[in-house]
Amino acid sequence: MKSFWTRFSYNRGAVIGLVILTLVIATAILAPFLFPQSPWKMVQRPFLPPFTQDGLPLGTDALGRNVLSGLAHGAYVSLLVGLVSTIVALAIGVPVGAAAGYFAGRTDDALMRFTEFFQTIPSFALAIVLLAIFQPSLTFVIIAISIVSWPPVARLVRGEVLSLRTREFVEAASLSGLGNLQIILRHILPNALPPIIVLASLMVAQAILLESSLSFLGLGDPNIMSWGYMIGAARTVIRTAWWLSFLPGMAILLTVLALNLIGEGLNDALNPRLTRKSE
Amino acid sequence: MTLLSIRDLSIALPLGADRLYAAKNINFDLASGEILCIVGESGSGKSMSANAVMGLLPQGVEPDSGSITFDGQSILDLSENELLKLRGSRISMIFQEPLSALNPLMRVGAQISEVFEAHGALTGAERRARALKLLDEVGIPDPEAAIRAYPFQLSGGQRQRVMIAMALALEPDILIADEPTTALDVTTQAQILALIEDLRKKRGMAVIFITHDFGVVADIADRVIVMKKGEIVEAGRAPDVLLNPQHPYTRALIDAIPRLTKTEPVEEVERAPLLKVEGLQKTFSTGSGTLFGKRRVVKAVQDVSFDLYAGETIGIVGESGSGKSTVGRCLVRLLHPDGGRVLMDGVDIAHMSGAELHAQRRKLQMIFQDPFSSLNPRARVSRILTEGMIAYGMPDKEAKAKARELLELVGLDETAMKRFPHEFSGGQRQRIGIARALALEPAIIIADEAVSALDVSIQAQVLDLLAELKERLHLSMLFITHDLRVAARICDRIIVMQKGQIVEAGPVNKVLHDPDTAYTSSLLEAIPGQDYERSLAAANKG
Amino acid sequence: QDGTPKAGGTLNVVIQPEPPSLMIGLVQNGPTQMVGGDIYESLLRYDFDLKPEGQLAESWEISEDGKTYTFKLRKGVVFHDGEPFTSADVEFSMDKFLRETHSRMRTYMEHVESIETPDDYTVVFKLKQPFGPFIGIFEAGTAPMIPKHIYEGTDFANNPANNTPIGTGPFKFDKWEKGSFIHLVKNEDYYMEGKPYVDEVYYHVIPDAASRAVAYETGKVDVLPGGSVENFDVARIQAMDNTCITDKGWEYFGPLSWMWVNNDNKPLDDVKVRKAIMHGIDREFAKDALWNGLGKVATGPLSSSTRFYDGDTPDISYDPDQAKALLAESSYNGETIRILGLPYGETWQRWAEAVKQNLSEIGMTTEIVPSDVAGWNQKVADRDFDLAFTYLYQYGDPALGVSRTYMGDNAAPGSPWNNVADYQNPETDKLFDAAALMASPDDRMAAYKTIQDKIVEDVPNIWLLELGFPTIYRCDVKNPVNTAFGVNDGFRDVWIDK
Amino acid sequence: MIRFILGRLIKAVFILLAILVFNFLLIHAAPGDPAAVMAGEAGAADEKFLADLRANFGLDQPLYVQLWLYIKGAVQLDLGYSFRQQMPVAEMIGDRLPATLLLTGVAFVLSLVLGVAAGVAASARQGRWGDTIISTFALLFYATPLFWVALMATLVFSVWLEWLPGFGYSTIGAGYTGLAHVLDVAKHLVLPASTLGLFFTAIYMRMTRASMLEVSRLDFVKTARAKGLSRGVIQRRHILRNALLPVITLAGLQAGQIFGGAILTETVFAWPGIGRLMFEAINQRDYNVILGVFYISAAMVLLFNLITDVIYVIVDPRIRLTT
Ligand SMILES: Nc1ncnc2c1ncn2[C@@H]1O[C@H](COP(=O)(O)OP(=O)(O)OP(=O)(O)O)[C@@H](O)[C@H]1O
Ligand SMILES: Nc1ncnc2c1ncn2[C@@H]1O[C@H](COP(=O)(O)OP(=O)(O)OP(=O)(O)O)[C@@H](O)[C@H]1O
Ligand SMILES: [Mg+2]
Ligand SMILES: [Mg+2]
Ligand code: NI
Repeated sequence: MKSFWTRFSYNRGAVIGLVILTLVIATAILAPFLFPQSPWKMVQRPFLPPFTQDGLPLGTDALGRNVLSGLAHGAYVSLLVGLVSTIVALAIGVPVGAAAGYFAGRTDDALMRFTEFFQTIPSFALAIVLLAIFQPSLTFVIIAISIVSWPPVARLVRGEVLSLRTREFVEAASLSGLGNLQIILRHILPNALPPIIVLASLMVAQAILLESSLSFLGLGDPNIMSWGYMIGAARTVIRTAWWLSFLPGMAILLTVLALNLIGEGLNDALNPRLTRKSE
Repeated sequence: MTLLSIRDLSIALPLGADRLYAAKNINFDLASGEILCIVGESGSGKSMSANAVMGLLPQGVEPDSGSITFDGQSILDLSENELLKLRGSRISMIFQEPLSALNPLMRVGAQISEVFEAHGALTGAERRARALKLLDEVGIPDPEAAIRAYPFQLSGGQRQRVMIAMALALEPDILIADEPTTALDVTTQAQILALIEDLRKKRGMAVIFITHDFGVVADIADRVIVMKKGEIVEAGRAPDVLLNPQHPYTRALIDAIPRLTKTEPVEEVERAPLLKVEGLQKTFSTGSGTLFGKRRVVKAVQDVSFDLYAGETIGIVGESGSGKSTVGRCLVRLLHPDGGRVLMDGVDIAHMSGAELHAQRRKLQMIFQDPFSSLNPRARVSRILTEGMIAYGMPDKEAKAKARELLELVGLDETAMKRFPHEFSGGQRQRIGIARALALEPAIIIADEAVSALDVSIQAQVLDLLAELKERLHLSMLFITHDLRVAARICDRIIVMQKGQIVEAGPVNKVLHDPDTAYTSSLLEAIPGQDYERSLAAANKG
Repeated sequence: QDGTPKAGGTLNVVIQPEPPSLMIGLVQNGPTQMVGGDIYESLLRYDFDLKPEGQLAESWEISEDGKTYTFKLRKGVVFHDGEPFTSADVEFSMDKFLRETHSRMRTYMEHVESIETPDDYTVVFKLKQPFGPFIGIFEAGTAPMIPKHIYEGTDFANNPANNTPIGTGPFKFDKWEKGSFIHLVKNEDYYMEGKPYVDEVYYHVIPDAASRAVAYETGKVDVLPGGSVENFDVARIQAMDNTCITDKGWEYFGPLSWMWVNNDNKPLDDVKVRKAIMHGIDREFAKDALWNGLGKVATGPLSSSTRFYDGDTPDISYDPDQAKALLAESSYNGETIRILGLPYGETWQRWAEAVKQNLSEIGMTTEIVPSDVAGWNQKVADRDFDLAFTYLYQYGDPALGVSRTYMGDNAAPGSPWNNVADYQNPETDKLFDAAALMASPDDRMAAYKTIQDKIVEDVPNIWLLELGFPTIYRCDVKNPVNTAFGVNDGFRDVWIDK
Repeated sequence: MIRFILGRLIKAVFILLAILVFNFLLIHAAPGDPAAVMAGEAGAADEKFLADLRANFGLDQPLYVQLWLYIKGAVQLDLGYSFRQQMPVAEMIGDRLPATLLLTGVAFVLSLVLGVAAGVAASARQGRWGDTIISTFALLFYATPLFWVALMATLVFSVWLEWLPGFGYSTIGAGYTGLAHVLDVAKHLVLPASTLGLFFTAIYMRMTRASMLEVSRLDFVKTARAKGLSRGVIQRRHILRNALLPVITLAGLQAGQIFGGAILTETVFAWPGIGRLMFEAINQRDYNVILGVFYISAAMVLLFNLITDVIYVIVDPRIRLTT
């Protein structure tokens, strides 16, 4: 474990990313304490620009709500949406892709056609339809995003596994008497990890953005403050109060940036070949 | 006339490498028409020195001091563009990794023509004709087909010959060949060596030849350099170095060379066979590789039968592509044989599956040809060794203790447990592979070219180890190799394969000294360095 | 009227959303009426005070007993295909076509006993009993004149001619590039001398509100009908050069917004809870922050532009303290109240949020239930809500557009347009029935006054705002709005001062 | 090869049918129906109005009958009729398809070319400032919400600079023909296509860069250098081609998503394409139109997956086709 951190911290970008993400997570957790008032509370006159009034450093939105408080409370939902839907998408996509790639042949064919099945409906449209069927509560937003984002994972994992399964070390493992599951878990997936990590860090970003696009179309959960909601709500006033969409946009950007940096750092840290460099 | 002159060359390695310099204070000259052989232990800086001459050191590895002068130009001071003009036309190189050195997505013909294109030589049609001729010269059967093939459609030996053809295309002044014949069987090897010899005679081409095969050195070298840990420990005219080595390391190397002549006769004991192979068949149908391509059928193994007795080692030799590996892989059931039976303790394992196979499998283990790719780069040695035992029900702790024992057995200390495969040298990795095969206490081990990538001293260590283990654990072994000297050293009986069939089988002394078939004779004749071996033997006696 | 009208030019108008069809007799949604209003006409039109003016009728007469309506038609009117327009078309439209396809018209026609056409240019409606609002239904959106020669004996809904609408209006249909624009051209044979002035009208389909604003800013369109741009943007655009704005042209519709209250659900069956909500909502704030200060705070079930409006109803203004007090006395026990927002854009979303916040401040727990348009319809029709935003048109007369919302026998589930709140008050029901059939406007006034007082007392719905939908246009476009229907009444009188 | 393609096509038909049924049920699971929506828009409706509409739309029949009728039609390539729009669905899609294909096609090619070029450029400058700049821009484009970019682009290029039209497909009423028309459409295309393309440019760039770096460490690149080939030739002929495979996978995924990807862009830029049609149809529950678009889109995805697989084989002869 120690060497993992040493390796991770060797990548300066990754450390910066981790710091940013930690701040975001801390904000998400501490929001109720930092801003005990509801972020929906209308506290001042609408459209107060940033830095014009004490206590409201980032100004107010179209209804006179505290933007800073919204950002803090929104961090929780945006992170939740991003992380949970990515985890769910990975939980579906990785096994499907791994099974397809490993067993190849008929299994592969069946699983890939199954994946195609989900791929065929334009993902954004599928999300919209799903949200029309089930009310856009946070849970269903997350479910909808997960459902539309697992097929690319499956395809990617399959491709990797397909090429890894013919490697000699996999043959060696099967000679050692390991079962298929063990071979996949211990020998194949760890080696397929780098592209999966990259993809996962991109997916978290995509999920956050998808949530904001859905909010843009009025399909977010209107009871919960999220960055996506803030951007979506602010876009109609972009001409008169640009900062209202700019600020949550920056928050998303920073978080996405942090996640990408961490993803790269993780890759380095998990790559044993880079171990000795730092020591 | 001195063509190339290297003075006090030191090549620095990046921070954190296993040592500071890949090569240190290297000095040598090369005259036109001269063949210089470089030998030495693995990792001693042979390849790096050669790469430096091409100006092709990997990123992070840089020449630190000294000079390389070629034809009056200082190579280290040339710009990339000036270097481009030299590379491929005046100095060319055959790299050590024949299997991955060709662009997998380009047809072989195009890759050869590219050399002409890069230097503006010949026109389109001429380039093709010339490429064809080159392929023919390096002995590729059916060049017309090969020129249109993709690398993956060629056998390892063929690919290596394509590389050689490319390097020779513009008839360079200097050819640098980094272990160019490792993947070739002896007959093809002999053919390539003859070709190089021919070019040297006709064109005055100078050659730097890196190899670990002393037979080859003895056959072709004018001068020899011996390297160890980045330094030249001995240099001189070939006969001097080979027959009268001064440095202890050189002596140790030469002592380690396996001999064709088998000293102790094998005791012939009749026992019940441990493994009985009957009429084994395996056919590959390579599906349509390209658009609308035809289906090609390869009968890799046809009707192969033999018995393996307890405590016995059978060598399988034969030309590249003759089906040796396929036989081995069918036995351990990494491939599913199309026909025939493999009886182990009276049960046929050829068509078993599931739990039954799982139970039988631990008795049959394999050592893989390539120590690099057969170890999971992301698993520590402890896991690689223990997981098999754990899979067969051994408790964690016990498995760990056993793994430590095994490491000791193969000559590694127990700190190895915590390390990743890439932190070991090639020879050490091969030993980890052996330890893994032994972990399950098999009755039979199949070793597929287990030592062909190793330099002679390490090769000798590994062979000794295998011989010792065989004695101690009473193992049977199937030893697949193309190196007849190695076969002679370790095997009790030898099977000679050609085109998927067994052409000859018998006790090692009989097959290697009094073969029945012309094919075996031709293999034996092609073994390089036979004169040298005799001289060595004479010297030893005297 | 400023200056002498000049002929020529192109009028570019925004349309949102894209209409499903231009056949105004079949489809009654806003955009269809807007484009259809240029193509089709009715017998009358109405000024800002809802006083009738002649359109296809030259003159009209109502008998003393209020049961006979006689219309004299204009002569020389032809449809766009050249066929003359006669009383037969009127009879066909009213009696056959619209009775079949137009749900509002169908209820109005129940009051009609017979339609007679003594000659080509006279139409006589005989009513079963006096029906006060009857004179207010002859506008193009409610009673468009449909060419009999095209539709008689066909399947109205699926007649291919629906795609190439033919009316008597000032503009003819030319081309509809779905997703892009609808193009109308001047009707050269129009019966009014010199009209219309402009040569062609383009209706631009631009689905995004911000882009519609850009379209106006960059000069691509000249007229932004009400609701085209977000309210937040109105002030900014209004400030542009050569820009005029009017909130006129909605008098007939009198769009009034409210929240349906599901009177069957606990605790909303308690009038104190409803009153608490009514007093707990800051409508002044909503008007200023969300509606750009346009419109008016509603005082009751009638819009102030609707006939028989009574401004003197019990006070329902914002008073959080009173609201809290009422809530404390009421049967409310902290139940979560579901608010169904109206999926018509940002303003409505924000409004739901503001209401939620208002209510939380008086101590109510609420939850906003989002949905799309179809989901909203379904939920309202199924009565699956506690509070639901909506706004409805009043069609100038309480008997046409208000009574439907409060009549006890009009409360069956299945429609989002009837008495969705399930308000049951036999007293007001009786009064509504009577007032519709009174011939004298004074009698009606008295009846509706009582009704308004009673209903406001019961607070069956939470009235919000009389919506102000400003029409924004370039000042050199003259007369875009000159009737109670605004841009929906066609651009007959529009001219461009260039 | 032919057998492979045929095999996949036959399977595709079955997948399409399954998808059709699934989509049908999915769509009908959403609350509301087209009649209710139309009634809703009218702002008033009675029972008869709704019943008439439903009967006219065929919605009064049991669901399984509707499904059966739809499938029967779809098998004969009849996509049904949009009762709302009074038009055959095939015709509507046919009207809108060219605009979408133009937009997404241009965006696709643009992003692919730009992304790959930027990726190659960045990988060639690995670790230097050129790489940092390109990578940072890619990340910016990636992490910025599409609609924000779209609005900003309109603001800057259309409102402030007045260089480009901010919405629409062509200048309405200008009556351009021939080359003038082409230029006009091209001008309208710039903003939406680049907005849509930016996101994918970023992804392609990252993918290409990573892949190029990976490949450039392989042995055969050293061989190519030893031949005396120039850097450019090596990058192009040897590295790029080997690095292209993951990019192709991704491009195949994008090409298949050609309709769905454009919903937001088409909405913001008033582009009269399929994405908007689909979105509006979903909102209006115009069942046949939704299903029609989904049907075409599904066919498109299957087709592009197949094409991707075939391209794999052309690009990389080592890959073998298995049905
Ligand atoms: N890319 C690299 N980065 C860092 N160190 C390297 C690199 N390549 C080689 N080395 C180190 O340089 C030294 C010399 O390596 P070189 O390849 O020249 O050995 P060699 O004599 O050719 O051995 P072999 O017989 O195994 O091919 C070794 O210690 C090796 O670990
Ligand atoms: N997976 C495969 N698919 C198709 N053909 C194969 C496959 N594996 C081996 N072959 C073919 O089968 C034949 C025998 O191959 P095999 O690997 O057994 O040769 P070998 O004797 O081990 O040669 P070498 O000394 O080069 O390792 C060759 O012609 C080879 O091309
Ligand atoms: Mg080497
Ligand atoms: Mg082999
Ligand atoms: Ni630890």
